[in-house]
Amino acid sequence: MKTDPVLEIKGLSVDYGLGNQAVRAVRDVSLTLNRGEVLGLAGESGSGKSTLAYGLTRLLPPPGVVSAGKVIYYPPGGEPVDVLSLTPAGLREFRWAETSIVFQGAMNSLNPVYKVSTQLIDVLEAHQPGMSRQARTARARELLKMVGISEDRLDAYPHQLSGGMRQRVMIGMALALEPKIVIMDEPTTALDVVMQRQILRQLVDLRKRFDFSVLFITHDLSLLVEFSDRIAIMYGGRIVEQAPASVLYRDSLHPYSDGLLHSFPALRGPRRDLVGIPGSPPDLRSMPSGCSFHPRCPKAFDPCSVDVPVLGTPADLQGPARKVACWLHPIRNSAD
Amino acid sequence: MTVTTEVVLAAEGLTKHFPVRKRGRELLSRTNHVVHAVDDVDLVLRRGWVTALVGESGSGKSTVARLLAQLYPRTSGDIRLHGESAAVSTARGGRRFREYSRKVQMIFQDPFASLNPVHTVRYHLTRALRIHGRAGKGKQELHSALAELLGRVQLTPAESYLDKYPHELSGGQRQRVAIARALAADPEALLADEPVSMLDVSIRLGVLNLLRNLKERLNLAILYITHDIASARYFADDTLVMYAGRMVEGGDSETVTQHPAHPYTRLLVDSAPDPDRITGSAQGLVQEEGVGEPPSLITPPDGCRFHPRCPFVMDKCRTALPPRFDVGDTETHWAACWLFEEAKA
Amino acid sequence: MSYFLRRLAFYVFTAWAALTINFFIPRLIPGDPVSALVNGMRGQIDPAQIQSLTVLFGLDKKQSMWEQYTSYLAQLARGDLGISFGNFPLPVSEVLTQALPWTLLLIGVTTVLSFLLGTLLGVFAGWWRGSWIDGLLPATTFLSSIPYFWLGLIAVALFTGVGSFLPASGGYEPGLVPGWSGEFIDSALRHSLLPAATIIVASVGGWLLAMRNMMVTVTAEDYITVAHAKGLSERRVMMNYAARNALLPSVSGFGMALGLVVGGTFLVEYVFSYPGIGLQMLDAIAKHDYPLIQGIFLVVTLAVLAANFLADLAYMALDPRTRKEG
Amino acid sequence: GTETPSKPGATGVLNIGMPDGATMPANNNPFLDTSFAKHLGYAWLIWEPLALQNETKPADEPKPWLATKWKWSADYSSVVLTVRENVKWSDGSAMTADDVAYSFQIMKDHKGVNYYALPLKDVKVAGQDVTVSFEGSQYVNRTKVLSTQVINKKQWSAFSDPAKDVVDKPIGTGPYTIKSVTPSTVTLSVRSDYWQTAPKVAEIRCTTYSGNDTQLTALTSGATDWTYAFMANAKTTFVAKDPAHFKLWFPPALSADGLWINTTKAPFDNAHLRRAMSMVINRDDIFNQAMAGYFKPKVGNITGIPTPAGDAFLAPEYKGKSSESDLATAKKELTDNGFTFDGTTLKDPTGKPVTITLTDPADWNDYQTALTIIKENLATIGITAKIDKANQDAWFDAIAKGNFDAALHWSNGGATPYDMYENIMNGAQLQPIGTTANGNYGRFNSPEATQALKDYANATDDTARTAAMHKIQKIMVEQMPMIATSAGNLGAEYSTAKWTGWPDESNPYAAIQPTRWGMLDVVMHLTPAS
Amino acid sequence: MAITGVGITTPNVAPADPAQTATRRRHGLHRLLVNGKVTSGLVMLGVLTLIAVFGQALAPFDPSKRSSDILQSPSLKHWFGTTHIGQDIFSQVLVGTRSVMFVGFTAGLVATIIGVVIGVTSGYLSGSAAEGLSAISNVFIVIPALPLIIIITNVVPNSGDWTIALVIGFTSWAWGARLLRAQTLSLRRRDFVEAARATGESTWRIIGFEILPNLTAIIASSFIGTVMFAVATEIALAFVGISGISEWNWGEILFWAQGQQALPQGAWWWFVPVGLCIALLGTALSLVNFGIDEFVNPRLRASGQSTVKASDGSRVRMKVGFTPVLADPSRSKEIGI
Ligand SMILES: Nc1ncnc2c1ncn2[C@@H]1O[C@H](COP(=O)(O)OP(=O)(O)OP(=O)(O)O)[C@@H](O)[C@H]1O
Ligand SMILES: Nc1ncnc2c1ncn2[C@@H]1O[C@H](COP(=O)(O)OP(=O)(O)OP(=O)(O)O)[C@@H](O)[C@H]1O
Ligand SMILES: [Mg+2]
Ligand SMILES: [Mg+2]
Repeated sequence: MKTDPVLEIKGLSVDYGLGNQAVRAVRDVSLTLNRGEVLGLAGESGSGKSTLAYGLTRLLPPPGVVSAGKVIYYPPGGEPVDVLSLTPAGLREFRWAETSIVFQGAMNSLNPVYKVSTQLIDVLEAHQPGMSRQARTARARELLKMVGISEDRLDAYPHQLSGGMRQRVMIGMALALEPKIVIMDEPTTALDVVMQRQILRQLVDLRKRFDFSVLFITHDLSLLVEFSDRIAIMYGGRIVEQAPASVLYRDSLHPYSDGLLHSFPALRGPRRDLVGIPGSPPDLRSMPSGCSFHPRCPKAFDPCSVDVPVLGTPADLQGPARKVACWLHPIRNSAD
Repeated sequence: MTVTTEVVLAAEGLTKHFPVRKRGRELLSRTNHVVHAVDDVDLVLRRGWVTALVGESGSGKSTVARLLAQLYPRTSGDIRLHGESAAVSTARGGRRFREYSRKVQMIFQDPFASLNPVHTVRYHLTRALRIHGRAGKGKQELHSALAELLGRVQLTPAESYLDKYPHELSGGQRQRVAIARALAADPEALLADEPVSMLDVSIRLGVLNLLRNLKERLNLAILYITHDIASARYFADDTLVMYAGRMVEGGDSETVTQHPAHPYTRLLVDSAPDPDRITGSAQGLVQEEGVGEPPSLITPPDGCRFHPRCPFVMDKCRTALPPRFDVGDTETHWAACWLFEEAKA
Repeated sequence: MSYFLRRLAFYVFTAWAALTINFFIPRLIPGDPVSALVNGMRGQIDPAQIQSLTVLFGLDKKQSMWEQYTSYLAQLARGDLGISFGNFPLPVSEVLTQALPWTLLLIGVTTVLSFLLGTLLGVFAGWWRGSWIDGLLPATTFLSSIPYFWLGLIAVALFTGVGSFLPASGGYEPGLVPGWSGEFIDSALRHSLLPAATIIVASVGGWLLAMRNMMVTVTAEDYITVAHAKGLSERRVMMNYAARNALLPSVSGFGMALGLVVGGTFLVEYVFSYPGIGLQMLDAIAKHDYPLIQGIFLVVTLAVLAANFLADLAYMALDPRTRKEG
Repeated sequence: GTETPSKPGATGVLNIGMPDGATMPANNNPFLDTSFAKHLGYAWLIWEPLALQNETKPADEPKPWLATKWKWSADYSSVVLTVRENVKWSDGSAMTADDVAYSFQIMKDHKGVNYYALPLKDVKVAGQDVTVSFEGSQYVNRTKVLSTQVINKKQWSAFSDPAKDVVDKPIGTGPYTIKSVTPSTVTLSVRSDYWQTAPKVAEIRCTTYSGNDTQLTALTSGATDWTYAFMANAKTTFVAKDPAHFKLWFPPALSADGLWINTTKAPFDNAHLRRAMSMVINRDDIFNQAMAGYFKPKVGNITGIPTPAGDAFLAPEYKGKSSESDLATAKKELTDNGFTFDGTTLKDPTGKPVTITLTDPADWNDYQTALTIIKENLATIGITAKIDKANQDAWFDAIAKGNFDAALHWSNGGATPYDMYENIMNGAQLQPIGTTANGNYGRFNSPEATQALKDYANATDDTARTAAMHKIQKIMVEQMPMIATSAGNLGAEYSTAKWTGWPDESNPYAAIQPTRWGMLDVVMHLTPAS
Repeated sequence: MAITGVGITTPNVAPADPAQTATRRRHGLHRLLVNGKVTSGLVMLGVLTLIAVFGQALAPFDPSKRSSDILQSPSLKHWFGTTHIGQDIFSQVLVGTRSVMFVGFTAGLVATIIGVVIGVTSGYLSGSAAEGLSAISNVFIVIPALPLIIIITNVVPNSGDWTIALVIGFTSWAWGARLLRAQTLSLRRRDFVEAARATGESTWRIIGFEILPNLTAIIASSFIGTVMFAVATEIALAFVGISGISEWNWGEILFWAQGQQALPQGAWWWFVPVGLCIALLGTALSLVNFGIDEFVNPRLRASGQSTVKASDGSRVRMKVGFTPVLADPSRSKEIGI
């Protein structure tokens, strides 16, 4: 499935701290986001999902630094842009207009002292200075309606909205400039399932209308399986597996993905055995040698503790767009 | 299926209204606004039995737990411990409250907030043991009591955890310390408020397993509050469903989750993510039922509180509050919905 | 009881309690106004005068403390503050009317200025943490540790003297008639420069520090990162997002500071002999001028309460979250 | 606006300054010490006294002013005043004997304005003569009576309470009227219809300065021509700035500051100890270091009477006799009278070491400096002194109640040394420890002294009076109830840059202090510097 | 109902290395000490404390002793010059340190204790007792403190350092109490407090052991704030000449300097050293305060290096919103898309 990439991450590494205090939270990650798809990013808590998302948009607060890699954005019909080498001014222009991001804690993403409308209009003012006042207000109204919030909440302050509404305001805001990429970091963790479903449904609708790509981050695998086109699994700062959602769910290759899939109880169907993953997540400061999952891996064998497996399409498999980093599935020599 | 085990804790007509402050314009008006957080809730916890409580966010689940732990004064209703009214006059301190707290312990929803950041695990557990007179005499006995406690929640060896501060523990470990603290009182009933909500799947599994073991070994009565209906199915004997401060459905877990009766429960079960549904391209998300916002708890809808969102709404629903009706498929399954008026008859 | 009624009750209670304390404390000082006056003159006044002064001040009528207290409250209720002993026979209210504008203008304005300046610098220091402006911190800390009066004295010594543009003391050129004449205003302004500079230099550091720390804290909030993600201009993020939120805690501090204008900086007035309330107060204390002490305390108390109230209002206006809570 | 004061004489303005506080409420009431008029002294330029006493020469006869002559009865219990004719009030009307009588009557009727608490009995008018009678002899109060300022009966009788009126439009007989008033300055202009030759100063500006520092600045910058203020190191900070013009003159008055000793406390009830203490106290150091070398003149005479003001009253045997003595004499006085030395420690006759606490308010730094000096002086005769920096009110209370060992304190003053001595040793003022006393704080109990004082006040002839005065001095010298160190002063700092004709040592025609009545005479003498 | 169908394997949590935690904790304390600001603050305080204790012994002269060196500027013999009666100002400063430090710290302690008791109690308890306590602290805030102190020191005869310290302490606790009350109000609803209650802790234990430790930073900074206030107040009192506090303290020196018109006379040495000493003490205290803040509040912790070498070779400051991209050889090689 040779597709049309909109964002290409190549060998991205992100550190917290500098020099010998540095903790590498994202290691040499390469990932491609295609036009119009929902790419799910799952993994254990602390595996570096948020770090990756903030790192590629350069929004990581100190002491985070991007230590290696490239992030290339392909505007429709335009020249590719290296996001990591943009000047602050260029970055400001790029942000939100091309890539918007919905943060993990949407509860705290809104400025508590300004009305929702002000914050929506803010974006328009910054990026479309030519727009008239009325047009901006009209657009803000439209955005709220789009995410299913009645127009009369335009003048509400964030604290007057429920968590779900705030989350939706953020989604609406993310779409204000009709960007090509929307990054969503656990946008629904704090919500109950009904609300979660409502929001996702709206997102799906909107994606159809505006044709943007979504990088969707969560640790809730069942949600991802249901909702996304492709899923990437992260462990210890690396992508360990990448596959279309249904394929991954039915037939995961990496033992870690497998463990994840056998850890959640299913609501429907027959009761399954829940196996879980023994052991605890690795310490970023002293990563195990070789494959960082090997101390917990039930299938670990000799090479695992020695060499780091590279992410690639396994030789023993013909499935399209499947990649895994595991010595159980050595990769084809000419990947992609 | 017959329920024979002894009732440890029972709540009757439990009600909690939180006062809200008036806004500027309403200053002169007489009406006093309250949040109807919990209204007229009946509930029993049995020995060696797990009762799950599910419901949407803000429906009053935690409030029920705190009421049962007597951390909040009740607006009305009664709490019975072994059949005796156990209401303490104030929610603050006192000998009777302490006696009660020995028998009924609570695990708080947020493991990050419920441990004091300035104290070590040892302090938290030692205090819990001391208060309930289980610390034994001398250092040696105390230490073995601590080790035993940590062993129960599988934090071994005890030495490597005792002197840690909460921030040095992972979420799952904290959750287990909180559970250990609750167990230090050797309670008869345990109120576990979303003990796994913040954990990712693999850690979540460990905690649930622990609680199940405890229930079996110690014959605890457990109230398990959760958003995750699937885990209720796997873990609880009974499941109760709350909506906007009221109980709307109850029964054994398998039945409630597989054959939900109340329209809200159906919505809940349908909304739960399900990888076995058609995967990819988000097809399953496109459904139309149950839209709308949760109701305001300050001015809750008349009649059935779910009626504004209910796809099966009838005129009656708008005016009359539905009582519990037996659904009829299993003995214990009931729903507070006019749809089952017939079934009862 | 509604929030506003409770607030009101609080203000009334506080005012009453403070006034009562203000009534009793000065009367506990040993000695009396007459001997204080005679004593203060150290032989320059004829001792035979004690009798005439005692009669004059009405101190020959022996009243119990309680009687004095009730008549004081009754007087207050009529809006009468009594007659000042030290400025006999002027009513206290007149002394206050003369002194108050100076204090309000000089110290009020400089307090506001130093708040604004310190806060603005704090915004920059917090925003560009670690930059040169952040490096000012030790210097401002040093300056704010120096007592006002010391700074004032040094300033007088360094910058004033025969022929200097800056006068050493007073509120205006002696001999000028206070009014709206250009000459008077010019003179008043010139006289206020040095004390104003002293107050600002000594107090700007506190505001700077408070604001900087709040900025640093707020900068770590999610909504700031979101604001950056939105591609807003730096100025807008700094001012409208970070500073606007970081300002909130300073507002109540500012309210208190405004209220403490009189109590806190009277030493500046002392050093510069600035004809304000603070100077009057020192004088009144020395002269056992109870009515004036009480009058000044009344003003201070009301000022603090009013400032508090304003800060409450400002806080409500600035922070929409409090509006719900009331 | 203000004229540049650096043009001497050009405008005919005399600037009087006083370091009395930054502003002052407009108040011209001459009876109130709180008033502008009293603080700045211009009350004397508006309301003139009956006669002008030269306070630097208290023994001289006063100069007739609004009274052309006066006659005391033999027992000094009444006086007949002859009122000057042709004196006009500033409103144009003529001053009458009625006005003079009313000036006394008002004191009788209103205790609050009876400044000196004169025991008035009766006031009568007969033509140009006014007879005022008193309870008892007023010999010692002659000057007080004659310094009574004459007020306008018409104006004052209209006031409901003369003590509480600010007299915003004063009517007086004096050479000046008020031109303008601001919170810190009062400007006076000379009258054209003054009853005698009008002074040469066309305008007088009286300004209050916030404190000594600012007064000093005003003085050295020329903004002030005349003031009365304490300046540390006045020689360098003031005089040296323009030695040709900047002058100061601080003649003594008849009152003494000194170390008051509680004579009830052993061993200080022993006169020899007190005398010995007096012998070692270095009054020059006190004058030079504590009094900045000028402010309060040294009292060198053993009687405690300041000289030269009191020269006329000194007993012949004490003329020129210095208080200080050599150490050996002091020690001898002690060892001759039962005291012993244990090394450097002085022990009283009972064998206890002599220690003393010297108390004065903490913020009076001239006294505190003096105490430091005294402390060291006393150490030379083996007395351990401790300085207690008291709170002013507490101190005042302790002094009045006798709860102190020793303290620097002033004495009363007057036209004769009587006021001073009466204050120090009058048995009539004697109060037990713990009871407030209005004088004799040292509780000096000497019936002999009490009698002598009484004799002096009530004597009807000069011989008896002189005898009593000498006797008092003898008691003072032998018993030393209080150790005088400095004199009260009547001085001023002034500049001759614009005005000349000031009194000084060579021509002491009046006390120079701008707040005393003598200032009226000084203003009359001033002429522009050429 | 059976649960047996669900086979759950308990994750086997690897125990963390206890030695490692210990180092981390030591590291925390260490960080407090290596923090440059704190160290310099503590060193300055240490020196002042030593002077306070040994000043009397160190002083080259008796501070009250007159000499013939009248009003001399600083010299080798008199480091800070002399007064109008030849007293050695350096000795006065040394000897005067004790009173200043004593009053400052005693008053700070008193005010902090009262503030903590009243603030925390009124914050934690509810009902009329708490309302009453908070009303009292509000009244104390409204009353003008410094004038009140002036008046009270007037009332108390023979006020020594103790009296001054107590009076300052008793009149200046209200700010701290108010701060603590606000913080306690937010703490008392925290889950860990509720949890302690649910465990069955008694009220006083909750206040003392659950809430108080969480207020350490505020208590510390309010303590330091009060110390500074007390020092300033004592000096101001002495300066205005309100009360004879002790034989010598810094304010006393300034009082004499002012009374003798030192500055008009050009005797700057009489004023300047003391002013610098006060500023030094204040600076030392606020440096320590800084440290406490940064120690307790991780967000204020300086993260070592604040600038990095960016990919384009320039040095950029680390700040929110613009994550720096490190100069990375592998990256620069590939640059150019
Ligand atoms: N400021 C920091 N300094 C050092 N390490 C950090 C810092 N912030 C995050 N980390 C570490 O980086 C790792 C990745 O964190 P990240 O927030 O990206 O995880 P995540 O996958 O988003 O987890 P979650 O699902 O809990 O959100 C974690 O192990 C975390 O401990
Ligand atoms: N102290 C309080 N004062 C006022 N209202 C409260 C208070 N505590 C809870 N509420 C309100 O009561 C309702 C029920 O809250 P509760 O915490 O019990 O919900 P919940 O079911 O536990 O929700 P969640 O799943 O999000 O934990 C909510 O609307 C909440 O806003
Ligand atoms: Mg994350
Ligand atoms: Mg809850």
